[in-house]
Amino acid sequence: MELYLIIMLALMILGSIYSLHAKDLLSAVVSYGIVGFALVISFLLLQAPDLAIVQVVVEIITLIIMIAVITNTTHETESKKLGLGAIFYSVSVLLFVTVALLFMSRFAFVLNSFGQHVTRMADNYVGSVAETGSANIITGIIFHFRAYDTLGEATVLFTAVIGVICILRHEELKAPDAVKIDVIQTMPKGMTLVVKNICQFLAPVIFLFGAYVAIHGHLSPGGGFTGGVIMASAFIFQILAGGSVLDKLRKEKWRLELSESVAIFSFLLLAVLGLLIASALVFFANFLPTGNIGELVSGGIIPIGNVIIGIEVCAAISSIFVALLIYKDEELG
Amino acid sequence: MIDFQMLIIMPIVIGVVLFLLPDNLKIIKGVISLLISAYTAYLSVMVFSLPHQFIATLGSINWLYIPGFEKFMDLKVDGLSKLIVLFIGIFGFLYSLYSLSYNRRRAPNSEPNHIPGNYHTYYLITLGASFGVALTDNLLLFVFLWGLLGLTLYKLIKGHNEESSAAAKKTLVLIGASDSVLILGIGLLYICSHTFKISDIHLGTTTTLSTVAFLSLLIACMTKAGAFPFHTWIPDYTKDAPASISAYLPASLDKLLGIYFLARMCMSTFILSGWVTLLLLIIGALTIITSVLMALVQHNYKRLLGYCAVSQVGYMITGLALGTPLGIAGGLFHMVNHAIYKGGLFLTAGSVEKHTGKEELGELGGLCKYMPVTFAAALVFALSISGIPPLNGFYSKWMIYTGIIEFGSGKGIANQLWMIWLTLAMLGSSLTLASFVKLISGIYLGRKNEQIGTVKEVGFPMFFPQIFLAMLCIAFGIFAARWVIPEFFEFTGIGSWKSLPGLWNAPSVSIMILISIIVGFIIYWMGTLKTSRRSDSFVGGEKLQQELSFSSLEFYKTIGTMKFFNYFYDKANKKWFDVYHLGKECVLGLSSALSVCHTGILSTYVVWVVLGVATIMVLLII
Amino acid sequence: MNSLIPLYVVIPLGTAFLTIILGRWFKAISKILTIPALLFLTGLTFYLISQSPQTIVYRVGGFADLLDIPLAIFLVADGFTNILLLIISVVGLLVALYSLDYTKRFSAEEKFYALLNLMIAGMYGVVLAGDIFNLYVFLEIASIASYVLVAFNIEKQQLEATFKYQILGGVSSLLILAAIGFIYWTTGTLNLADIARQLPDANAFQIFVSVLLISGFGLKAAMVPFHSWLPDAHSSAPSPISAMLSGVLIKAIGIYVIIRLFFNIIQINPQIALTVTILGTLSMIIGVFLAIGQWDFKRLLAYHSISQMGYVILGIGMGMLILANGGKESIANLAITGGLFHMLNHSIFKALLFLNAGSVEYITGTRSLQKLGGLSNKMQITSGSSFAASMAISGIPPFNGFFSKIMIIFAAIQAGYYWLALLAVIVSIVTLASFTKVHKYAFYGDLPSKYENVKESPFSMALAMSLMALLCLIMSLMIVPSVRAIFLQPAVDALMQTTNYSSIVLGK
Amino acid sequence: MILFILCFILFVIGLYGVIMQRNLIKIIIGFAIMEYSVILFLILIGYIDAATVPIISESFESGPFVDPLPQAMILTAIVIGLATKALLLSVAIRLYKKYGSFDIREMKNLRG
Repeated sequence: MELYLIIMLALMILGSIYSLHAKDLLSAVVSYGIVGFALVISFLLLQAPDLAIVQVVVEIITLIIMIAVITNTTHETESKKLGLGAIFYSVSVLLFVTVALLFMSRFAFVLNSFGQHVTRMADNYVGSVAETGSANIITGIIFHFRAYDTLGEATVLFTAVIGVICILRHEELKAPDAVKIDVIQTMPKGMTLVVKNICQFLAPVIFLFGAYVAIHGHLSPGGGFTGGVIMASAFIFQILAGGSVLDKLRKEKWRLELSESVAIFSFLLLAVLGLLIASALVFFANFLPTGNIGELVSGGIIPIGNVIIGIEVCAAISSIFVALLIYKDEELG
Repeated sequence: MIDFQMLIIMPIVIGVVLFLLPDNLKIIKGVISLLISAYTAYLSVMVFSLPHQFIATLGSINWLYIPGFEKFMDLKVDGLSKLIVLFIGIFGFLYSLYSLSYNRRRAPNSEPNHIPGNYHTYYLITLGASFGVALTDNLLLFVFLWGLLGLTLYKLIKGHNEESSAAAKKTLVLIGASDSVLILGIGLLYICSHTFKISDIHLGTTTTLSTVAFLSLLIACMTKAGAFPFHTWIPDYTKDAPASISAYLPASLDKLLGIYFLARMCMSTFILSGWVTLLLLIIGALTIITSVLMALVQHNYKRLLGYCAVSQVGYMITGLALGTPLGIAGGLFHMVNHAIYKGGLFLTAGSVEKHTGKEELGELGGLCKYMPVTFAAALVFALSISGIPPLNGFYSKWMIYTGIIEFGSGKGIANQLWMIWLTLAMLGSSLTLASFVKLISGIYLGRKNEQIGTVKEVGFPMFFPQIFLAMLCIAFGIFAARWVIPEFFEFTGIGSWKSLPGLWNAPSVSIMILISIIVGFIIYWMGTLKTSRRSDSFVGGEKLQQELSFSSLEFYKTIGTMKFFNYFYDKANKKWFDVYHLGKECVLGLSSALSVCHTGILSTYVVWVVLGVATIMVLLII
Repeated sequence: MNSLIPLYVVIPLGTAFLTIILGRWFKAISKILTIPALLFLTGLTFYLISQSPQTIVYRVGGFADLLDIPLAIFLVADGFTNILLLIISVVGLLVALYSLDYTKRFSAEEKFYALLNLMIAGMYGVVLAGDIFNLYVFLEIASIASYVLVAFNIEKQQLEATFKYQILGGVSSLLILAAIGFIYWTTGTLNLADIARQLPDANAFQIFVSVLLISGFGLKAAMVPFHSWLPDAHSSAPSPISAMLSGVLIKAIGIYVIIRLFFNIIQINPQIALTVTILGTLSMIIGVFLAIGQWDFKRLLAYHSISQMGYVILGIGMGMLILANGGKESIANLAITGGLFHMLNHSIFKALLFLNAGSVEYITGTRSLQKLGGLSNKMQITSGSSFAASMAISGIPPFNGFFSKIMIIFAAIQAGYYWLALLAVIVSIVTLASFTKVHKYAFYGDLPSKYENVKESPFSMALAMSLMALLCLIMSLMIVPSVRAIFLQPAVDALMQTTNYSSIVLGK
Repeated sequence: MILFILCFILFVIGLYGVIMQRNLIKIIIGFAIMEYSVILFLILIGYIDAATVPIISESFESGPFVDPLPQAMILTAIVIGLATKALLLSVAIRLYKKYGSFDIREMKNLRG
């Protein structure tokens, strides 16, 4: 078991070294993908299927975005070297590594070694997860005990999406709707017919699968985030394969933005409802009956939260992608 | 029993109220300010009649009462502070009167006057804060009000062009820096004495801490009063500030307060050791000589007055440094005298400037016919500052000289060197005379410059303060021996005047004064020698006055070409002796060196982070 | 009253989300929502402070502790938190007020307000967090919102600045996350109060974690040598955002957490205290020397933020040092009070200075001091308020900075750190010099002919600046013992009683 | 322990990439690698020998589970990482338009 992990880590190290030294950006990105997928396998080995699912989809989406960026800009990397500065930098990093390792060696023996972890707070979560009605302890934690964190997490994603949209917005546009942009560039017509057809068939299936993962988040591995990312990937595939016109993309972006904010707002409302409904004025109270473990309708607000977050994540990630496409059309096309 | 707390509270409160009034009510503001300053002048006279060692607290005023804060609000009236309060009151009233007319719009053909906005607000706040500084017995309240004075000083000069804004900047930086040093000194003082009550502190300057504390406070006093090497803001300030403000702050209040605090330090707070005395004497002597040398070569009369104002501070510091009753009394008396005649000189300068619009000596001349009263006042002041008997300047200088001679009989390095202090002080006096002959002849004598239009005598509000101050000069001089000086001793509690009967009639000192007067004229004559020859060939048999007016212009060149002086003037022009400039160069050098390190390259920044983490680790691993 | 605590997060978040939802149809919704929301929160903060100083512990979700181990995420509001809540609310409100007119030239105005609200929510979340991972999450919200806001106008310099800011901010986030990992490794808990109980006594491990935390949060707080992102980001951002970043963000997500962690959570330790003090001193000196050479108005201000934060850290670090070495409590009290007071003051005057710079830039279109001049007659409110703020930052009476400066210097002297006192004095002198420079070049001197016709900036900007200038004066009152007892003393007590935090929060 | 050391090495490689690379995309990659190493580190901490996936199930005996808390944390961290990367990439693509290249060395308008 440890051996497999070591191999995976070695793979990650090799992948990252290659990725940083590749001349061509595309190969750098691809070998970076290898690192990510090795991480997914490590997660599986470490008994973290939820993470593995999220990571694999996040990895794919990151790669898609990166490749989209690269294909729209350049593959080339700078050939110039750093010269004398490089020596200084290397020495500094070496110094840091030496000092850090020395330091860590001083206390390494007091820490629990790998696999000997002693839980404390987590005991409580595991012990009381039954009251949440969620079979998946992680979902129980993130939507029940630490739902507040999840609100924060969803907000981070929301913020980033607003940020990406802001940064990629059309520069000349001084007021969002006052000026009509004259660049009516069409997207490429999409991929070949075969791909289009397959995608048209596959995308709803993937989407459904994502929805399933989100809805069953409290029962099986996965949850709102995982499901949301999967749904987003379905959406992205469809756009990539089918192609789209700028005007349509803009409408799409707005719809996504709206559904994202509505979703996260309803998550906040869900939390505030707890504040209003629960007798003790509790923020994030799980005010619905929790039911029995293993049933679909159980876990109180957990499944609702899962679905809402699923929608939010799906819309968020899709709108990042759509924003990139629109940017490409408006600024580069 | 009077509410003399009102001295502090009322001007500040009314000042803030004036700040809220719209700016176009200038005349109303001026009248209000005049009324307030008249009232405070009245109060200050009342304070003068209070018993010694009178104690009160600001917190006794109801609405100002803050629980737990009373101990910071202690006020104490003793002889020294009474004296200061009285003069602040008088000056505050006189200059307020003067400003009424001075601030009005000038003749249409002259430049716009540069009266800063909210003039009266800052004027009144300055007044209140000055009273507070003189009266407070708590170091924290003291530093608060002291700092406030620096602020108003800055706001009372209008940065209307490059030069004046540079002057304002320099002033605030130097004053603010000295305030920060003052805070350091007060902190150290607290460590040594465990109290903030000024009257409870009696420290020897024997330990390092108390010496550093003394030096810090000394720096604050020196900057405020303007002593070498922290004086450099004064000439710049006086050149560009309104004349009423130059008279008000750098010439009068700042001197009074700076020297007041120094006197307090020397008299009660600290017991000076021999080295400190020596240091003070060196500062005093250097201040006298360097500034008067600079004053000699100025051709802007306001700047010239600024340098002379610095030079006189040297006498005060010398007097106080002696530590003998005579020396301290001389220093304090000189402080008062100086405030009177230097304030007066600035007022006359302001009158001239208002009516002619010119600030250069070379562009003026022959005004004595057109402005006789101003001329007469200026003459009195000039004679007084040069130490001509029987005016007041003579008596205070005379006391300081006598003090030095008496001081020379003691043991110690500083005492042994008494001849040097005496010579330098007298030389300074001669040079002062020389520079004032130049000033008077440049402005008032000689032929009128054609470029100046019609010139009238000033109106009453400007005329009265000048005359009043001139009368004071004369009165203090005439009654000095019989009444003023003995009262002075009584008042400040330095000792009894009658205990020193032998010194008063010392003929040697009188002779010295005479010598210095003669030397002064000789220096001036030497300076004019070359040029008068040239002007002879130019104008032929014209009047002597014309030669004089010419020579005052050329004076700089004559002195400047002397080899020895030449070197120093050259360096002075390059600001080698300016603490502010030197500090600026150092700071900017360091700044650009650091700035080069910020290359704008991300890698470097990340490396800093990495190295920073490593360094902290290394530090902590040990 | 306890149940009002979540509102600090809920209201700004709700405002942000609603702004995006409705912003397309109602342009003004962002403004209509933001100002009342922040006004309400400001009022709430004053209400909290006016209550008797007690620590409010709020368990999100209402889960009771099990076997003495916390289950829920805690929100903790004690005296120290209240100060930060006050800063965020007041500065946030005034900056939002200022933005009303300032952002009229922006595109995507509603997103600006949404992001501003998100940033504020993130900061509230950080200061209220009683759980280290929750703290991290909200820190990320605030950071990411600030990354975007720095580049809001997508200008060349802004993008460059935000990229550097993001990479360095990302590195700091990773350091913090790693530190959380290390803490979790040994303690098995995330609750701050529980960590305080569980973390072993001073040893190599604890110091290592401290190093990670110091560098992580030091990066967020821009302490030298982790400061390099700050001048770029703060000077390039739109001015209201610069004001938020300098006035609030570096305090809420940097200084606050450092102080909280090293006073209340990790046992006080002379070595760490010394390190923090050294870092503070370094920042103080290097920041100010870099500042004085700048010709870019906002860059000069940005470097001063580093320097002034150094002042704050110096005061508080000295307090920590005295406590750790078992020195006199009264001196430590003075030092910490000075530091916190200065932090409070700095948030007002530095925000104001950035708003002034923004106003000048808004009117003249440049922020290069060399191209400006003579604006004091044309823009009286800007120049007057800028004067108040400059004097406050330079520590000239009667403005608030004077009192906090004097407190820190006196504390240094009384504790026997004479050199630190001397350095503080030198820094204060150079600060004064650089602000007189600003005044000389921007507001005094000759007016360039192209600015003959400029006018004062629009109403909401002028109003916000005047209010802040007034605050610079009014906050001097905090030196008065009775006022200090309400605002500052609870915070100082919370820090001074270092070990009480966990027992109060955990209820025993 | 070797796992943790390898994890640290991965971190250092990422750091080295951030420092030494001139290309924005590669800097982002280096940054992402650092992030992976930290994420992996947290999960490595939470692993318990012979423990199962933290899902309660009736079909097989439940527990002992691996520590679920780091997993919950990392789920959040991954999403945050995605958000950060997306933002970085969008800034990079904007920068490319302004500067015409991905070279960080050319982006030094802000200095001093």
